[in-house]
Parts: sequence; C-alpha cells; structure tokens
Amino acid sequence: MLYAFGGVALVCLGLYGLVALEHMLRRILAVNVMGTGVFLILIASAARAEGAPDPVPHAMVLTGIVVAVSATALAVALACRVAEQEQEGRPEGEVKP
Amino acid sequence: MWVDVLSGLALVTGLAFFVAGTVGLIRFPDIYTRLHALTKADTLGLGFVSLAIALQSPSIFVALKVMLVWAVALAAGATACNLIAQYADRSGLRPWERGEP
Amino acid sequence: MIGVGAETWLILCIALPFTLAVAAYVVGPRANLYVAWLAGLAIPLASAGLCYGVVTEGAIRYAVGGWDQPLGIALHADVLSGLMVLLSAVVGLVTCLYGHRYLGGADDASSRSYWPLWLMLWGALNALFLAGDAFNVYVTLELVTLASVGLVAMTGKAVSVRASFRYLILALAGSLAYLLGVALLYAQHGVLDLVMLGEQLGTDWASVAACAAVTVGLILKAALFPMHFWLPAAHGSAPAPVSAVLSALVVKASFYLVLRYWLDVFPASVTDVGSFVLSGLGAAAIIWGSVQALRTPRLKLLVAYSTVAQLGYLFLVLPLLRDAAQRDAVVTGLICLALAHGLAKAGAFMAAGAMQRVAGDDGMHGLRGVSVSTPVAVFAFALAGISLMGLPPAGGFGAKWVLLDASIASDNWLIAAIMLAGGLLAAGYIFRFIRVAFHTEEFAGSVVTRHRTLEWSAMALALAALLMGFLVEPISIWVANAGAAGTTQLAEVVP
Amino acid sequence: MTASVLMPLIVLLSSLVPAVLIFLLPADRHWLRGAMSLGGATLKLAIVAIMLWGVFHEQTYRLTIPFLPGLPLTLHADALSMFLITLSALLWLFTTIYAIGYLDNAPHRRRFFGFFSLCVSATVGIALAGDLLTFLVFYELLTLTTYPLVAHRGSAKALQAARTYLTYTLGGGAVLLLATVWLYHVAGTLAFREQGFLNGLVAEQGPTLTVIFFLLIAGFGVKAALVPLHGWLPKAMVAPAPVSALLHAVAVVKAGAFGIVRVVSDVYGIETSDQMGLLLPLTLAASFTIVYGSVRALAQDDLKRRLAYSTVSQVSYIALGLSLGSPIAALGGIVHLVHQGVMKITLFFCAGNLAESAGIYRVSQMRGIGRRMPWTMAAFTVAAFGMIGIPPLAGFVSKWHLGVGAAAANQGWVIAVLVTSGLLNAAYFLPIIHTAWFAVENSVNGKSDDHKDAAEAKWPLLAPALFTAALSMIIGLFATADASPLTWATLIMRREFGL
Amino acid sequence: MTVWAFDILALLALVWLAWRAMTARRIEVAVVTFLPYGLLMALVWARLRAPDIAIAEAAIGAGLTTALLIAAANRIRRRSAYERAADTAAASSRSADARLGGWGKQLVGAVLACVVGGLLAAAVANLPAQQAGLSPQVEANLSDSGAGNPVTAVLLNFRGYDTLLEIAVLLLALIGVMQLRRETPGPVVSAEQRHSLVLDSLVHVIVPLIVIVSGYLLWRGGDAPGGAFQAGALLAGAGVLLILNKQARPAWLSARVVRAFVAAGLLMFGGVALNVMWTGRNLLEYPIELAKPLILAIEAAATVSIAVILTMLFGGVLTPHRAPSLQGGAS
Repeated sequence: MLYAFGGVALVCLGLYGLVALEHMLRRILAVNVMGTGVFLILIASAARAEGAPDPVPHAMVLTGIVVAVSATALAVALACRVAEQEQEGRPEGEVKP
Repeated sequence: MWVDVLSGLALVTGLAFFVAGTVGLIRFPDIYTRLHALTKADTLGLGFVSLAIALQSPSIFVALKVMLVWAVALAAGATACNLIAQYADRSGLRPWERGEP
Repeated sequence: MIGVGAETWLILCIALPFTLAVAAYVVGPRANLYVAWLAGLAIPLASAGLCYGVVTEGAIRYAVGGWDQPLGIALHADVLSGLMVLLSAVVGLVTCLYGHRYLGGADDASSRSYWPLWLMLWGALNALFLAGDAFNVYVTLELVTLASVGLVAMTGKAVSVRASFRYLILALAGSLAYLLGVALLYAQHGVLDLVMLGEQLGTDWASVAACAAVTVGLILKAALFPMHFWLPAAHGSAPAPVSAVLSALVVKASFYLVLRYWLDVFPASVTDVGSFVLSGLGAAAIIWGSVQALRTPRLKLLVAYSTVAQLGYLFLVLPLLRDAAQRDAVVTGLICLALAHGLAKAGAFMAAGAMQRVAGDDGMHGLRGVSVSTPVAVFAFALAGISLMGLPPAGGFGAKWVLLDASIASDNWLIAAIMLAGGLLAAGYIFRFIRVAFHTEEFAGSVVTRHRTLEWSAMALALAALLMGFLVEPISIWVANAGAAGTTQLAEVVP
Repeated sequence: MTASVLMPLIVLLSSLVPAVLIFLLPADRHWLRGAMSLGGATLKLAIVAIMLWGVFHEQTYRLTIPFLPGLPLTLHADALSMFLITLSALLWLFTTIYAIGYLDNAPHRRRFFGFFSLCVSATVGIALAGDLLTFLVFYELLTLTTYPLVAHRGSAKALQAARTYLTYTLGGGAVLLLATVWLYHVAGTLAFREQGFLNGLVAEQGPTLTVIFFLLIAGFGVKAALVPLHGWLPKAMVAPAPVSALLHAVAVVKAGAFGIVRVVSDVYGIETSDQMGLLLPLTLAASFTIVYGSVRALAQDDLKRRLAYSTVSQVSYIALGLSLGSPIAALGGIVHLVHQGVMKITLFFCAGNLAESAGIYRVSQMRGIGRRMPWTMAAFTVAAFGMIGIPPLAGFVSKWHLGVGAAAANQGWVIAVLVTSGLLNAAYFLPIIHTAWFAVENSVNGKSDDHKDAAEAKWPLLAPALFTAALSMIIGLFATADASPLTWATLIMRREFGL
Repeated sequence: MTVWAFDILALLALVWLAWRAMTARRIEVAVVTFLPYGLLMALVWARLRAPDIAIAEAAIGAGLTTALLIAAANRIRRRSAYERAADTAAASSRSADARLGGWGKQLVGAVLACVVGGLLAAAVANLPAQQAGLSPQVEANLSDSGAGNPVTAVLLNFRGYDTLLEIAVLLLALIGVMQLRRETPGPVVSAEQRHSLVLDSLVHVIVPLIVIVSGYLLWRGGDAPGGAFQAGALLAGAGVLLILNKQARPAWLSARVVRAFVAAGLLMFGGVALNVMWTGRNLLEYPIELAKPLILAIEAAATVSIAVILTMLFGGVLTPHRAPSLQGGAS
C-alpha cells in the first residue's frame, strides 16, 4: 500500500502544478503526473492481495496510458499552435471570457 | 554455486562502472568528456549487470535475450552519443582544455 | 419498432455513428454528402427505436461480450438515458443539415475533419448515455473530450485554439478526478458495474471520497460555477454547429453523469450538505452567467454565458432529490430542463451562426437591425429564448413548473426564488439581443446572402424547444412508471 | 371532434393560422396579407357569435390539450369568457381595418401584422382559459407577442419603452407563476369554478391563501396598471396607434383586469374572498388608482399620454366593482370591461387619426381641429363624454351600477371616489373637446402653426372610429336590450353568484 | 527490509522527478526529466507485478510522451529564438522561464493539493486490506476467453468494449492533431539536424529488429505480458526513428493507404464485434472456439493501427506543416 500513498502524492503534485504553473507544456506535464498518480493508486490497490494481482485494474491502466498519450499529443499540438500564433503576434479578435 | 559467485562478481563490477560513470557525469567539465564517461562506463556497467542476470537466468534463451538487450542498448547509446556530440560540435561548443574552469 | 428489438437499436445507436465516422475519415471529403445524409437519417431512426423500446418495454440491460456483470461491461438504457440519446438524435439530425451547409461552402481544409470528429462525438455521446460501467464511462468521457476539443480547434484561429487548449487541460483534469473516484470505488468494492456499486456503496472513507472525486471531476466538465471559466471562450469561438453541439449535448453529458451517479450510485454516501453545496454553486452560476451574458459584447459569448447560467439550474435543484416524495417530479423536471435547454441552446447557437454569416461577425454592434436581413434566425433565437426564460408553452416552462412545485412542496423557497429570478435574468439577456436586432439603424452586413437552411435549422430546433412543453406530461408518466418498476433508480436507495 | 371541442379551437386558430401564414408570406404581398387578417377576424367573429348563442343556452364548449403532469391546457367557454372574447373579436376586426390603413406604406408590415394576429390569439386564449395555468400560459404569450409591437418603430425611445414594458410584465409574470404553483400545491387544482374552488381550504390555509391572493393580484395588477405597477403604460405610448388601441382596449390591460376578475370570482369566489377580508385592500388600491390616474392625466399635454393615464384610472373601475362584494357593483365592474374597451379604442383611433393626418400629438396643437376633421372629433367627443359618464352613454351605465353597488355594500366613500373621478375625467376631457371645436387656430397666412393642413382622415382610419363611437352610444342607450353587454353581464352575475 | 528500502527510495525519486519535470527552470530540462520519470515508473510497475503496464509505460509513457514533449519544446523554443532575434523586447515579455503563476495561484494550488492529499490519504489508508476485486471471475472464465494472459483476456474479451472505444480515442487524437497542421510550411522549418550516418546505420539495423520484437510481443501477448498496445508502441518507436532520420515515405504509402492503416484496427475490431451478432450473440461475444484466432486478428490489426497512429501523432507534432515527405508511416 506504500505505493498507493505515493500515488496520492503524485496526484497532489500534479494538482498543484495544474493550478500554479502557467507554461503550457508544464501544465501538460502536470496532467501526466497526475495521471500516473491515479494509475499508481489503482495498481497498488490491485496488488494488495497475495498471489496474482487483479488483472482488471491492469487493463484499465493500459487503457488509461493510451488515452493519456492521445490526449497529450493533442494538447502538445495545440500548445505549439498557440505558441506560434502568439509569436506571430496576430491575435485574431481576442476574446476575454 | 560457481555461477552465483561469478554473477555476483559481475554485478559488483558492473556497479563499480556505474558509479564511475556517474561520478564522471557530475565531475567532468564539458559535454564531450561527460558523454565519454556516460556512454563508455555506463554501457560497460550495463554489460556486466546483464551478464550477471544472464548467468542467473533459467534457460539459455532468456540469457540470450538479456544479452540482446545489452547489444541494443550498446547500439542506441553509441548512436545517441554520436548524435549529441555532433550537435554540440555543430553548435560551436569547443572541447574543454586544461586550465579552463 | 417492428421486427427489430430494442437491444439492436441500442447497439446501432453506438455503432452507426462510429462506423460512419471511420468511413468519413477513410474516404475523405468526397463522402461528406452521403455521410451527412446517412447519419442524419439512420442514427435518429435508431435512437427513436431505442427510445420507443425503452418507454414501452422498460429499461434494458445489455451484457457486452455476453459476460455477466461484474466481469463484463453492461450497457444500460432507461428513460433517462433513452431521452438523452433522443435529444442527441434531434440535435444531431439538425446539426448534420446545418453543418453541411455551414461548412459546405468553405473550402478551408480544416473543415475536412468536421465529419469524422462530429460523428465520433455523436457516437461517444450515445455510448456515454448508455454506459452502465464506471470505467467505460471514463473512456466515453475521454472520447467526448477529445472530439469536442478537436472540433473547437477546427478553424485553427488563435482564439479557438487557445480556448480548446484550456478546455482540453481542464477536461483532462476532470477526467482524471473522475478516474480517481473510480479507482477508489474499485479498490473498496471490487466492482465497476454501476448497479452493483450502487448496492454496495456506504459511508466508508473511500466511498465518500470517491463521490467527491467523481462529482468534482464531472462538474469541472459540466462547467459548473466556479469551474465554468473555460466554457464561454470554447463555446463562443467554435464554429456555430460545433458550439450548438457543445452547449446542447456535451456539457449535458457530464450533467447526465452527475445525475446518474447521484440518483443510482451515491445516495447512500452523499449528504445533504454536499447537495446544498452543489445547489449553492448552481445558484451562483445562474447569477454569474446571466450577469456576464448581460455584459458581453458578442452574441455567441452571450449564448455561451447563458449556458453557464442554465447549467446552474440543473444543479440548483439537486437537494430536492433527497426528498423521496419529490424524486420522480425532480427527475422529470431535470430531464425536461436538460432536453429543453439542449434544443433551445442548439437553436440559439445556430441562429447566431446564421446571423454571424450575414453580418460577418457576431459583435453586438454589428448586428444592429439584423432582423431585416435574417428575420427567421432572429425569430428562432427569440423562440429559443422563450424556452431559456422558462416562459410557456416551452419545455423550459414545463420543467420549471415541475421543479417549482417540487421545491415548494419540500419548502425550499430559496430555490424557488432563484429559479424565478434566473428566468427574469434570462429575459434580460435574451431581449438585450432582440433589442439590438430590432434596431432601426441600417443593417451594416450583407443583405443579399441569406442562408435559408441555416436559419430554418435553427428555427426547427427552436420550435422543438417551444413545443417540448407538451412532452412534460408523457415524460413524467414514463419516469413514474419506471420508478414504480424500480428501473429509473438502477438500485434501491439504501436508507 | 364535436362542435363543443371544435369551436374553441377554431376561435383560437382563426388568428393563429393567419399569423403563421403572414410570417411565411413574402413581405410585399400586402393584399393577400390584408385579406388573411380580415378573413381571420371575420371568421372569428362569426364563430364567436355562434358560441354566444350556445353559451346562452348552456351549451358547453371545452377543449383540453395534455400539457403539464395533471394539468392539461383547458379552453372553456363560460359566460365571462364570452364577454371578453366578443369584445376582442369585434374590436380586432376594427383594429385590423384601422391598422391596414394606418400602416399603409410603412416598413416591416409583415412583422407587425404577424404579431398583431398572434397577440389576438393570446387574448382569445386568455378569455377561454379554463384554469389558472392556461390563463398564465396565454398571459405570458401575450406579453411576448406584444413586445415586438411596442418596439415596432425600432427607435431608441420605442426600444426603451418596450424594455420597460417587458420589465414590468415579466416581473409580474414571475410573481404570477410563483403564486400559481403555490396555489396548485395548496389546492391541488387550478380549474376555474363559479364561486371559486377554495371554500373548503380557507379554515386550514387562510394565511397562505391570503398571501397567494395578493401575489396573484400583484401579478395581474401589472398589466391592469394598478398603481404603483402602472409605470409601463404611459411609456408604451410610443407604439403605433393601432397597437395602443390594442394594448388599452382589447388585449393587455384587459388581460390584467380580466385576470383580477377571474381570481376574485372564479378562484377565490367573491363571497369567499369577502369573508377572508381580501377585498378591502383591493378596493383601496383600485380607488387610489382611479383618482391618481385621473390627476396625472390632467397634467399631460401629450394626447396619448393623457389617454394612457385615463386608462390607468378607468381600468381600475373593473377591479373596484369586483372588490365591493356586491352583485350590482360587480355587474358594473364587469360591464365596464366592455364599455371601457369600446370607448377607449375610439379615443385611440381618433388620436391616431390626428397624428397621422394632421401631425397632432399634443393637446395644445388641437386648436380648431374639429372644423378640419369633424368626423374624427365627433367620434372623439362621443367617446370622451362616455368616459366622463354622461348619460345615456356607455360609461354612465357602468358608473351607475358601481355607485349603486357601493351604496348596497355600505361603502359610501366609494361613491365619493366615483364622483371625484367623474369630475376629474371631465376636467381632462372637456378642455380637449373645447379646444378642438371652439378655439381659433393660430394661423399665419392661412397656414396653421399647430398642425399640418389636414383634411379629414381617410376612410379605413375613420370608419372604425365612427363605428366604435356609435357602438358606445348604442350599448349605453340600449343597455337593457336583450343583446346588450349589460344583459350579458347580468347573466354572468347570475351564474357567478348562484342567483 | 531491502524491498522496503527500494520502495521508499523509488517513491522519493518518483516524487522528486515529478517535481523537477514540472518546475525545472528550463523547459527543456523539465521535459527531458519526464523520461527518467517514466522509466522509473516502469520499474515501479514491474515491482508491482504489472509487467504489461511496465512495457507500455516504457514505450508510451516514457518514450513517446517524452518524444512528443521534446519535439514541442523544440518547436516552441525555436520560434522564440527566432522571435528574439527579430525583436528582443517582444520575446522577453513572455519568456519560457515564467514558471509559476502569481502567489495567489501558488497558494491556491498548495492549499488545494494539501486538502485533496489529506482526504485521499485518509481514503487510501482506510481501504480494506484484502480486496480480490474481479480476479476470481477472471480466473474462472480465463479458459473461455481465448487468451492465456489474464490482462489480455480482460482487454480483448471481458472488457473488450473499452478497448474498442480506446482505439477510437487514438483515432480522434490523430484527427485532432492532423487538422492543426498548416497548408504551407511555416517560416522556420527544422533543418538543424543533418543526415547522420551513424543514425542511419542504426536505423537500418534496429528497425527490422523492432519489427521482429513487436511481432514477438504481439504473438506472445495472448499468454504472457505483451499484446497489441505494447507491440504497437514499439513499432511506433521505429516509426519515430524513421521520421527523425528523415526517411522518405515509400511511394505506395499514399495518404489513403495510411488512412486505411489508421482505421484498420477500429474496422477489424468493430467488424468482429458487430459480425458475431449475426449468429444471435451479443456485441463482442466471440464464439469460444474462435476466440483465440479472432483476438489474434484483432490484435494484429490493432497493432498496425496503433503503430501508425502513434507515429503520425509524433510526426504531426514535429512538423507543423503538411509536407509530403514527413507525414510518417511505419514500414
């Protein structure tokens, strides 16, 4: 169960990063850290029982990793585009929410 | 029995190389020397560790697989080292010379 | 429907959009026309079939892969999910028409991704509404998120790319919070099936923390105040058909999940305090969203802020669910409110899009006197507004009536007062635009290019929202029947 | 589908269908549009005539459409609803004719006539509403459909007025909604019943019902322009004349007053509300409004504003009559619903004619206009005399019954209110009439300073005014005839009080 | 004892690396730190008896994610360098080193993290010590699933529906990334990396090796750790190498063929899922005797799709414009 607490720590770290960081890539990293934290909690709790660990959380985490990399790729592509547009200095009708 | 002693020996040797590589990474003055420490010492260290594991493995196939892993790491490390050094060179980084900080 | 079982419709509701999406992706833009027609006809048909089956035969549980729960994944269709699928079918049908016209003319290459993304989104929404498994919900949530983000960024304009990045990060955080909740639930109870979770949940630490995590994650995605900040920019900057779908369906999907969890899974674990916190946030959302809508300089932002406000209603009345006597009424009211808002908001965004096309911009100033140029769109906007304001005979009115009745019956006067005040604020921002549209000043935009399909699509949805009031009674009957048969609530409430 | 179901539907659709068709019609098909408006109006009038006969012979007309859970929309024709529906059907026909003439060559006619028809549909719905929910539905629809009419000109002033109108009426609507839901929660039903449906609940739920009563009155009071909820009415004067006529005589104000009548007589029941002591505050509010409106009217130079304050005052006669708790006074109040409508619409037609033909907007511009526009001013004079309450015109009939009823209810002070109001009415109408007929025009070189060189208004504008003026004379003169409003109101009272 | 020491050390290192990965002063350092973080994570997975995840984490979490982030950091930094040369004032306003938001944000973040951490820790601490979860059911039905590896059985049979949707997630991300590329090449295009002979020869050796290994992983996945995701991710690694080495796309690999590869997994999986319904079965209910070959077929197609999609995701981020040669594509 030690690893589950490690997962909690990573989740919190990611959460802090998500709130406190401004750089887009850092926020993506923060989300990824948070994600691994959640995965860690899942797998750590699956490994509680003696004997073979529960395979269902393993499958869930595998799915989660693929989802995470998909989302990261999209986020990274968006971040690049935002950065480029910022630097080209062509704010097209800035909208303030 | 002999196998255990041998693999233990290999493991310790490997570790020694790793320590040396790491110290080099931290202490050496410029990128080229650091690369040198890292790729040479660490690769060798990995080789010894792989050897240790191979000796402990249940079948010859597993042992071969472990050695294959080492071979791939060797190739990758060498290539990466080459690429980094090339890039550094192109970027105009000059090798360190005695007397410089 | 004759010959085909409700279960087949259930599968078709999910399989059709995905199949068409893949087809649209593989074949490319040449297939757009066929894909649009096929999707617009076939998916609503399947949805209607499913809805009919659910209403006549009761809730459906479907074991995917033939594996029983808890090992396998269950699909679950009841009145609530059936009606949500139907909502996406209606909005989706019109979106297909509208989208085809809206993007048809633009030879912007980025619009080529519209059809695969939108159809994937449709399928993901249906899959989400029909999911009966906590982790499956997570996957569908991610599908919905990625498709929505892709659609928002479709134009590649700086504003929308930035908005979609923020949306993505926030939505990912929301999904992760949700997944965290699922992890805790699984760690505690060892099952993922929603029915079984509902039976097992108690007041232990893990269950309560999971409730909190799931709820927080979902309200982040449902843009409940104060987590709404990503919504106006994203919904306001997307192309009109996308905004329509986002506001009408995507945020509704997260709300649907909140409702689903609070109805069927959490009752034993959540407290009144929790529901009043959500209710308070809902109230704040109504007021904040409305005030922003009264101030914003752009029409689409106005509509987007209206979404923030309208979502507030959905959460405002959650405490009423805790009163068992009012449960059916509140569920009816919430379903009706969600449906009415979905139709009306899609109509409003489509109307705004049609006007934007003519005016070239959606700034309020440039839209002065736009009723000369696009009378149908302005009319549609106004009709949709009637539902948003909660005036009769629109669906918004029926829902509000039912909810007011329930809140008076359970002595929640503050909730009733906020609902009424929210209606007046909505009137404020709707008529703020109508005033602009009626302005006599010469309309600056083009008067020649009218987009009849766009205008009448908006009109169709607005009319649907207006007439939805007459569906309130049937829905209340379905909900009551399902409640009597023990199927709205997947599981019995543990006292 | 029997006649009993069909009739209310046709009455409703006879303006709803033209409205939809008008919206769909190309904007330049003026003739077809006019034909549809008039055709709808005529059809409606014919059906209403048949229904009148039917209701008199105790035939029931009832249509229910499923709507909210346990609360269908109910259209039900009773004597009271026929009263309002006849008024609106008749006056709609005149107003349509008038509007076609008035808006000749004006922009946005499609929108105008579309909403005009919708507005009448809503009024019909209000009249036929068989329960409070149905009433509320059409009441709110009326608000929505009149907004575009008030804002029609699109000028900053018109938009501002429309905004004020909306603020008041939607606020009132929200209060009404709350009261209605609450009432439903308390009583479990909302269906109008003669002598009310709350008798059994008074003992248990007295205080709650009192609160609900005042919420309902406040909600309806907005449209009925009870002081202090009247603020929108004078501002709404910027609307085109036919709209003002509609607002004041047929639809909006009447809807509010009618709502008060329904609440007092068919929700609470006059006797029940009297027992609960709810009527005295209403009497006081109505009396104050009557005097206040008249006093304010005195000070207005703008003709339409003066008429507007006059409406504020006159409409409260209806509430006053109901609130006295005596059948005769109630008779006076209810009959005033029609009488005030006919007279006030005449006045607004005339004001519209003056504005349209002579460019006259203010009383001070009216010097000598009577000689230029004799027919218009004749109609105006008749209606004004009626408003003052000069026998044998329509206004006198209402006021007489109100006075007698007040005396019967031992509320002598109300007679004083009536007399004061009559004097004030005279004080703000007689100067207009005097100026129009007897004052000499300020003219330079034969050109008028005050107004355009105007001849009489053209016939589509004049005919409706003359006709309604004549009508106000006839219903006063023949008040006791079989088909008069008074007789019909007596019928209502008989059924209402169970006499 | 030693195991405990390892656990604590690994966790401390993880947290430290995570912190560095988010807040290292230079963004390049932060991004690169994610690589050891991911590798350590893979080690932790292995320690937690989750070899399937370990492989996937090493390939996807550590490898591909880091590659994506490095490519992005490069792209963003390159642009700002370009910008700095043109206009120093404009660039300094938005330097990459403005790591943290204002004090308010930091405070909120810290408080939030502490509160959430406390609650979560309490929840985790109170979890039951034993919870078998679904493993008994998985064990009981493993023989009917057509896969010997329980994780594969769950992924492709018991919860195959999740996996099916997950491949759709990948496709969605791909469409999203691809639509963000521009029609025309950007003003600054990567030309820094010259063709390297060493890399070239490595690629020539290692790509075939990777193909073999991933085939092995795929084949073995039925009964032992491995499977479509791991194999696909590995293949994608080969694809990334090819892209980095500026390997020209073979002529037969037209855009449509690429799209077909991309869709293959979803089509195969969805096709199987739906087609078993003709015989009156439920969605995804494989006939028991056909389960093994069907799963293998699905996995094979999925591997190709996953590989192509992941490669193209990287390619899409690396090259912001639609250029014919760099659109990726694995062999």
